[in-house]
Amino acid sequence: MSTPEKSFWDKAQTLDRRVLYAVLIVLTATSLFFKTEIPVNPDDSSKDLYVSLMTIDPSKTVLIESDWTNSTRGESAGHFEALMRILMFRKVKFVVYSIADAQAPQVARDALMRIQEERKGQGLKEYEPWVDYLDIGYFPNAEGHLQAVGNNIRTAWGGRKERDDTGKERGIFESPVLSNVRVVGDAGLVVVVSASATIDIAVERLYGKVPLAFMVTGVMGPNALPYYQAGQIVGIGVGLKGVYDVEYMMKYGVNYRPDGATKAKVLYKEDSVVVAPVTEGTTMDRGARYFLPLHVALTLMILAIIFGNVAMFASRRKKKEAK
Amino acid sequence: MQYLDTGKYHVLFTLLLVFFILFNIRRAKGKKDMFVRRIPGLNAIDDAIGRATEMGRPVLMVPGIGELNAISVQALNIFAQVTKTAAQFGTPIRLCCANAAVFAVAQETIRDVYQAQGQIERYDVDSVRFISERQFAFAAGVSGMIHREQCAATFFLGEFFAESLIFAETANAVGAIQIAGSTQTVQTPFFIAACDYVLIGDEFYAASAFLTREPVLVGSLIGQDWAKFVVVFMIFCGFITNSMERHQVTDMKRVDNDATADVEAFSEMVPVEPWANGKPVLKRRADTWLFRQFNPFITKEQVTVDRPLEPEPEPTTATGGGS
Amino acid sequence: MKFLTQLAQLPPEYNPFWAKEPGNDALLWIFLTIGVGIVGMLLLTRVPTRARRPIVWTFTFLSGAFYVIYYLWPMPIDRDAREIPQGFVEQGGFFMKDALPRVADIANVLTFLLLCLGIFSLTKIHSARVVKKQKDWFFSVVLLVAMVVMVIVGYWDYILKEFNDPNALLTKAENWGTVNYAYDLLFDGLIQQMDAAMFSMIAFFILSAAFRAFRIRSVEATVMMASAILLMISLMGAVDYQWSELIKGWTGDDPAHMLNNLNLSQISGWVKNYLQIPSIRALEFGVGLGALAMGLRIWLGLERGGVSV
Amino acid sequence: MNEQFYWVKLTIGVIATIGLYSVLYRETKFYRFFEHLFLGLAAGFILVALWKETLKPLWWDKMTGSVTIDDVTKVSTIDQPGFWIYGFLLPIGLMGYLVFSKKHNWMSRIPIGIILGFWSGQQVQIWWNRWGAQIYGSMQPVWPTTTDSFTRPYTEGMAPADQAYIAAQLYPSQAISNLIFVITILAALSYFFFSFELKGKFLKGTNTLGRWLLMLGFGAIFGSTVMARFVLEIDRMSYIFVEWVDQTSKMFPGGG
Repeated sequence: MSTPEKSFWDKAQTLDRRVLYAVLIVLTATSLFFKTEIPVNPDDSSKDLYVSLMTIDPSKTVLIESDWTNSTRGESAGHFEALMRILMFRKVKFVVYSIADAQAPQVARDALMRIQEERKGQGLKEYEPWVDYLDIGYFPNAEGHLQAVGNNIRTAWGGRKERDDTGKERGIFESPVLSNVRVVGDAGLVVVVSASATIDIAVERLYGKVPLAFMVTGVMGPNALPYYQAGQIVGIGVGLKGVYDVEYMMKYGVNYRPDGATKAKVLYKEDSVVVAPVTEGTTMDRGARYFLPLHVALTLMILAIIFGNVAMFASRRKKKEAK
Repeated sequence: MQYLDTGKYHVLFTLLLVFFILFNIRRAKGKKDMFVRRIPGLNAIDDAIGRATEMGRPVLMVPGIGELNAISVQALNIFAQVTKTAAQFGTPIRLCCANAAVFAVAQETIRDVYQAQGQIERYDVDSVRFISERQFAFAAGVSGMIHREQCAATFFLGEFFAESLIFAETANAVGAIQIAGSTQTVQTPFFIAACDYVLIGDEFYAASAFLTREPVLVGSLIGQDWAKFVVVFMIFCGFITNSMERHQVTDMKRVDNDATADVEAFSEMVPVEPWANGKPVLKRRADTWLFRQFNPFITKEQVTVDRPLEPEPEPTTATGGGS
Repeated sequence: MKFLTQLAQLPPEYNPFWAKEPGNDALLWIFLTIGVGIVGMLLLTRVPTRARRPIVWTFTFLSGAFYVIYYLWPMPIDRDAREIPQGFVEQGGFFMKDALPRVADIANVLTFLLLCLGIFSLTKIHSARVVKKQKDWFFSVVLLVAMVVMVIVGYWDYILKEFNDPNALLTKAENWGTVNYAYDLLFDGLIQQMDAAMFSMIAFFILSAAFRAFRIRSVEATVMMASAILLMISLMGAVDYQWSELIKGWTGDDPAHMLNNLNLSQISGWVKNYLQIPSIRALEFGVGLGALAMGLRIWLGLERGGVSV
Repeated sequence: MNEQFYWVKLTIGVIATIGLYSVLYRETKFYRFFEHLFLGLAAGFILVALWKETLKPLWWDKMTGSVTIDDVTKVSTIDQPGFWIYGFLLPIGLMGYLVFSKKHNWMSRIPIGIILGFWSGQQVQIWWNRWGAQIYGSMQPVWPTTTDSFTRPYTEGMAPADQAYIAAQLYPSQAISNLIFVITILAALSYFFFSFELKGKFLKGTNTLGRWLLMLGFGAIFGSTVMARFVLEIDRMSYIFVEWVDQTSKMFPGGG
């Protein structure tokens, strides 16, 4: 079999995959350094999430179920950090617990420490353990545990002790964070930051007892959105788009017109609701940093497909001409 | 009661499907040369093994990363056929497992195949391997093996998740012929993009009937087709009756009450309020006859059962443990 | 009969037949059970060859029968733990409902008990390679050493956290000792990162697979490519935004205008709801039926060939 | 967590990531090292998790039960009684290990048969739960109940009674979409008939249409999965080029 000289298009058609890989690495890595603001229309579910976080009664405690680990850091860390920033801005007390994975508390703790340090650098007030928040760790047996929390949070969490601000160990319900929580419904909101099926358990066990909100990975989105559509959860952020949506609203608010502006950047389904932006600390961070690389990667993919097809047709035409 | 509380309909329907399958298995007994539609990927098995033999490279088989269930058993059934051909040609095989129970079954199956072919001296115990129970460690191990052994033909059949594309593209990179199929629908598009032949949906289950033409298997396949006919018929009739019924005027509507602390979920009929614009009230989805068949109407009386109570158990105290 | 009635009377937690007092009482019964089990195992080794198949099948059949009967048997609804069942049918229903979570444990525990089989095979293959100094034996050493180190550090860390730490102080990094750090390094620093690395490699493979496969060769390939590209474009927030601005220009920002249905998120949502869902659902019906048929064949012992039990 | 440790952990993670990524270029000894390290650590971890996360809570704790002893009164209360019957599982599980025995390997099929038996029985139990609602959901109405408007009107700002009226109607555009839904599911189902030959233009045409529609569905799945996968890759890049570089410059100020 004689192989005729390969034309440029022939070669392009069977481009070495490693070239594509190198281009992807270079483009995504460089675009990471440009934190750009890309205008978007936030999803309705993200808007509801943001509005409920920003309108929560600051005297009520928020329970955060942190069920993600480093393997889904790309999406979940962004969610968790945005959540921390909003709650700290609004001075809402919160409790962090995990039921999915024994590693989850440490991962959440690291993320919390990052935000604390960042706030310290910006000259903002840091959140104090025991007084402003509690980090009560991992509870095994997800299903049984949430059922227990739903039935009686005081017995379910009663055994846990933490150091108070003087360094003495005391039961967590003596802390100012939980002292006003007798039943789970006394909490203002339960936010589940999850990369796993614990969202199903949360709806099964806690729905109807306390308002629920989710922040989940893109993969879990299709599982979680039906709960939102059925009105079982107040809001939900899905995947990186969800992170970016929330960060975008943190910057521009919802239905919010700054002085002199005629139109709000983000419109809400109800005209009467006006939610101001987050005015202290960082607003656009991980979501904004990853959003441009994502666009770059998707564009690269679409261009690669187009390029492959053009090459295919061009080489076909060449062969026809040669005949 | 199960067949009272969720309707008799579904038990009857399931039993009908079971009957179809068993009846056809019985009917097929002793018959030969029954028709099974051509399944493209399976005709390629012999070519793939032939090519591996020519090149002197091994054939790789992976039964997915799922647990031991009918899916992995079915994958091993197909692999037994592949191994049969490979044993005749003396082509080396590799079978990588991600689950110890599957590994145990695979070990026996493959040994039996060599024994039945009278080629037991060609059987290498280490050709069936357990790699890792951890998804991505398994992916790393299998990709390494594909590269090192330059497998000429690969079979990925069974339950695959995110790792499907890692295997398929790696095998493509070393120029292997690939035959793949996953019962996880979400992974099928990745196999279609990267592999030469793909078994879509229940072509995977039909494969062993196609390969062996065993009456039991073909009979069961015919039974499955009957069941599919019933589903087609139901959907066909259903969309017609549903369309008609939505035009009927009604003055009562069905309300499904959720379960509360003291009562199970139950349904009731309540009068409907007329529309403000005076147009006739038509039946809604929940009022149609078919909806009622699929979501049985359970009255409050049906779910209220009174049974005598066992006396309160005395607080149990251990006698031995305390001292 | 009286005995059976009693067995069904109460959930196992309250039933003195199933539940024993923790401590010596329970341990005695456990040892007895294991002893009986081992004797049974020894007896099985004496079974004649032709009886083997029926024995294995009996186990399979009985396990499957539990779920099948559970499905067909009338089950109590709205039931309190202390309610007394009325009549045989209810007794059966109560009994099975109580037994379900226990039975569900059995398959799990058995699967995990078999796990060491895999590790055993892995160790065997790699130690043989080291002993025989086969090609790449050095890497087998790496594997074996990594495994042993992980087991030691893992159990040490577990013992420290489980038995020496009543106040759960070790859940916080500031209280850690060397072993806890080592465990964190191996698990969080290596295993988790390598998981993430392999997982993220899919992005590269998606790119190269799409480049190669999405060509306008046949109707099938074109259709697949078109819907994939449409979905990808709709995921790009920036494009979605620009497109909606364009539509706003046409409609004069009127939310009631029909052209609003041409928003990218609307179009991609429509494709998902009215084309993707039904086609995939049809496919899954078939898969479900295949699994049902296969399940029936295994349960009733109709499968032939190497794998059948 | 102290800074040095954090840096060491990051650095090791970065090297391991690069090690595994190197297979994208080609399979080298570098990759082989990390592959085997990964397999070894994973196997070790499974052995730890085997007891810690599965056998102990699922089997041992339930079998032996548990007692809490009050610190003050020294009275012990039974939290959970011991279910002795779980003891049988040990010998049955051990039979699986006879798979390597030449003489008694048949006994390894007993635990396997039990596992498969449970799975098979469940198939009968779950079929309807999984598919029943979906069968009903596919019976979409295709005859519009009103022709006031082609598409569903925009309802924001209307009186609730009018909104409810509009929500209860089936508009022509939805009816057409529903018809497409029904045609799609029927055509796709027709692709999966195996036991008879499709003859005639209509049946063959339906079959081909079914295959095209399936491909369309697959394309949509492909497209929507891409985002999550790319985010993972972007996060890895951020791990190496942002976090590790930041921490390194913190550890070695002035170094670069």
